[in-house]
Amino acid sequence: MSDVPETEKSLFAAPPQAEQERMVEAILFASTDPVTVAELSARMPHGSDPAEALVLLRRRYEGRGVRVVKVDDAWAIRTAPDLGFLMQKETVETRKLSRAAIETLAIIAYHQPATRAEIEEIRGVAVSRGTVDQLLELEWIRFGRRRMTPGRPVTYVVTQSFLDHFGLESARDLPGLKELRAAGLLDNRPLPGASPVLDDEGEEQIGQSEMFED
Amino acid sequence: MSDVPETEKSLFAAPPQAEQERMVEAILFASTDPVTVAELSARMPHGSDPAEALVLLRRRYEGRGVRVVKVDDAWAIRTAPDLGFLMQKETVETRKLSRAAIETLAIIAYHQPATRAEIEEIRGVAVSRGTVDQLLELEWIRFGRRRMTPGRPVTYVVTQSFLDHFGLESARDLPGLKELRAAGLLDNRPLPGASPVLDDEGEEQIGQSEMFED
Amino acid sequence: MPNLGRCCGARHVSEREDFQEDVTSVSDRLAAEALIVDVDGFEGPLDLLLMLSRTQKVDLRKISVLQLAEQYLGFVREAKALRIELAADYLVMAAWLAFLKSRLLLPPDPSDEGPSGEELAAHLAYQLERLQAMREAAAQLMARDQMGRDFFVRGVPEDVTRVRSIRYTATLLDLMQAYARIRTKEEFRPYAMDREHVFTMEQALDRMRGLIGFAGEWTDLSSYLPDGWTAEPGRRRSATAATFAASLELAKQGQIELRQSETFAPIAIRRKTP
Repeated sequence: MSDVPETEKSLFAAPPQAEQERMVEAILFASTDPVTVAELSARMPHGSDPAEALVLLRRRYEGRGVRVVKVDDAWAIRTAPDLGFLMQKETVETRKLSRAAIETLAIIAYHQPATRAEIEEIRGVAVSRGTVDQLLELEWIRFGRRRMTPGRPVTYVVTQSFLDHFGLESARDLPGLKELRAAGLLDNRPLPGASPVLDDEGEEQIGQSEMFED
Repeated sequence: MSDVPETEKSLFAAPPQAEQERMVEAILFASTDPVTVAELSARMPHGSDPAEALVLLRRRYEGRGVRVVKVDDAWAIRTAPDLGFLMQKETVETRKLSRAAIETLAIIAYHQPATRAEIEEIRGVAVSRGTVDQLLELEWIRFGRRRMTPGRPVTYVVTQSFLDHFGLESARDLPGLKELRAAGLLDNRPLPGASPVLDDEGEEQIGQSEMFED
Repeated sequence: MPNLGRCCGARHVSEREDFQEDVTSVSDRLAAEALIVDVDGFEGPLDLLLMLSRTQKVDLRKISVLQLAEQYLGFVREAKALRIELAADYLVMAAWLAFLKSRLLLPPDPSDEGPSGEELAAHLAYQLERLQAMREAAAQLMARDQMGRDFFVRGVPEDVTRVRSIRYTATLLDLMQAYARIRTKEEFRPYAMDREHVFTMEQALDRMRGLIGFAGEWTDLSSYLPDGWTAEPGRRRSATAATFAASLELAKQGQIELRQSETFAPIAIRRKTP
């Protein structure tokens, strides 16, 4: 087909204007780069007038979701600038809280109001700023009252969001040590060399903070 | 806290229909792969109805240089097939498929889900690993569910890419499907006095044409 | 192989011309010859049968399976005569067709329970028709407008930037486990501390039993505190308590006497002289 002599081709009339517009539309759509008028001419049937077709096409896309735009001396179809926000997809990734964060949260929940020093004492390791920030950002903890002790340290308490997330009515509903043990979460084996008395003491000691007392 | 945005959101009206159409247009233009209605919904503002917008958009592009096409449960914009001659530059030279590969593909498409044994029974020869691999690599077929028959053989089904490549809205639109079914040529007719193997295939008959039934 | 087969095959056929009784006409013979030459080009016996069935130039549904069986058997015979190695499945098919042919030709045996020759023939015709139908379907499929050849996708797809937000979750069980972990750790801790900072009564007793023999005069109890337990208050308290308890024990056993001048005054002990 392509070797049909030039003279013979010219015997055919140029395609109608609407058809030329379709052609330009298809070419601009499928091209990986902006296309010049000369290139359009070369690709379209003999006698076509892509410049004219471009004017019509450009007008046709006015106000649409995509536009016919000029890039240097070439033409392309591009998303309307006001719809750029559609070109992002939000993906939510669910991740488990880190061990440090969940432990810190647990200590605050069980001992609230708790200062950072107290958390560190219980965990036996320093609590990083990031861990606390993360919990604050999750809105699972918030600042409580300052302690009336030297340095007036801030305290942390759990929030309503925390209770909502964990399906608790109040922090008092957190299972106590006895229940944790009954659930098999606390190791019940006496330590080698440790007397059962120690175990009991441990439990009493754990009877801990005011929130569990009533 | 989480229920506030919901009420807040509903205070904003969904974008007007014309605006929604623009949005769908922009998203479809920007994507190479077909986009599902669900994905459109997720990317568009709250309360949008892309299904409605798609109907309008499809009509708008009728007879133009590009078309809005449905592929499976997703939508895409493709150039009009009659303008393919303009696209020599974009034409991708696809690897020639062997006769075995083409026939295997057709058998899977018309009989899906199809097991290797079924393909072999229809073609009368063993299906080579390479043939199936080639189709899998092209992403024209994928693994379907295993058959609940002895040996739990894997089945093959055609993919959305397959439909997209051949311009099919669904596997129901395969050429000549109705006639083949009416002629009983898609039945899995067991050999009279069937051997145990064929017996199994008789059972497998259940899987056949069920996809076309609704 | 095909080229070689063509030249040799042709010669062999002409040499054997006189003995060809099955091949009735010249055209049939030529056809059989061509088939043998192309044996490598066939995709198995079913493909070959389909090819043979076309020579009957009828609707596949009206095909004469008997005639087809004969054509096929003729083909196999020819191949054997030409010493062309046929794959096993071609021979299996030949055996089956020979069986089918006998079924079709002989009057049905009423004692035979198996399928009739007609049923088997109908199934073979069905298989051929189905294969033919699939080939036509494949051809129709490939004749469709294809992506990248007839229609095209967007040349410059826009990347959808993914805005990834991370949602952290934890369950009540996670929380309980975390707390249990910490508490379990704490239960161990006093035990470890005992070793380091607690001076037990047993230790104090052992120590005082050894020292008591030297205590003839009233001596302040605090002087019995072990070295290294007096500086740090915690350790001092523990050692003092243990030593005091041990001294009470020794007094009870009648080994020492205790003396304290007034409340909170230092306590002194001395060996009890019997």
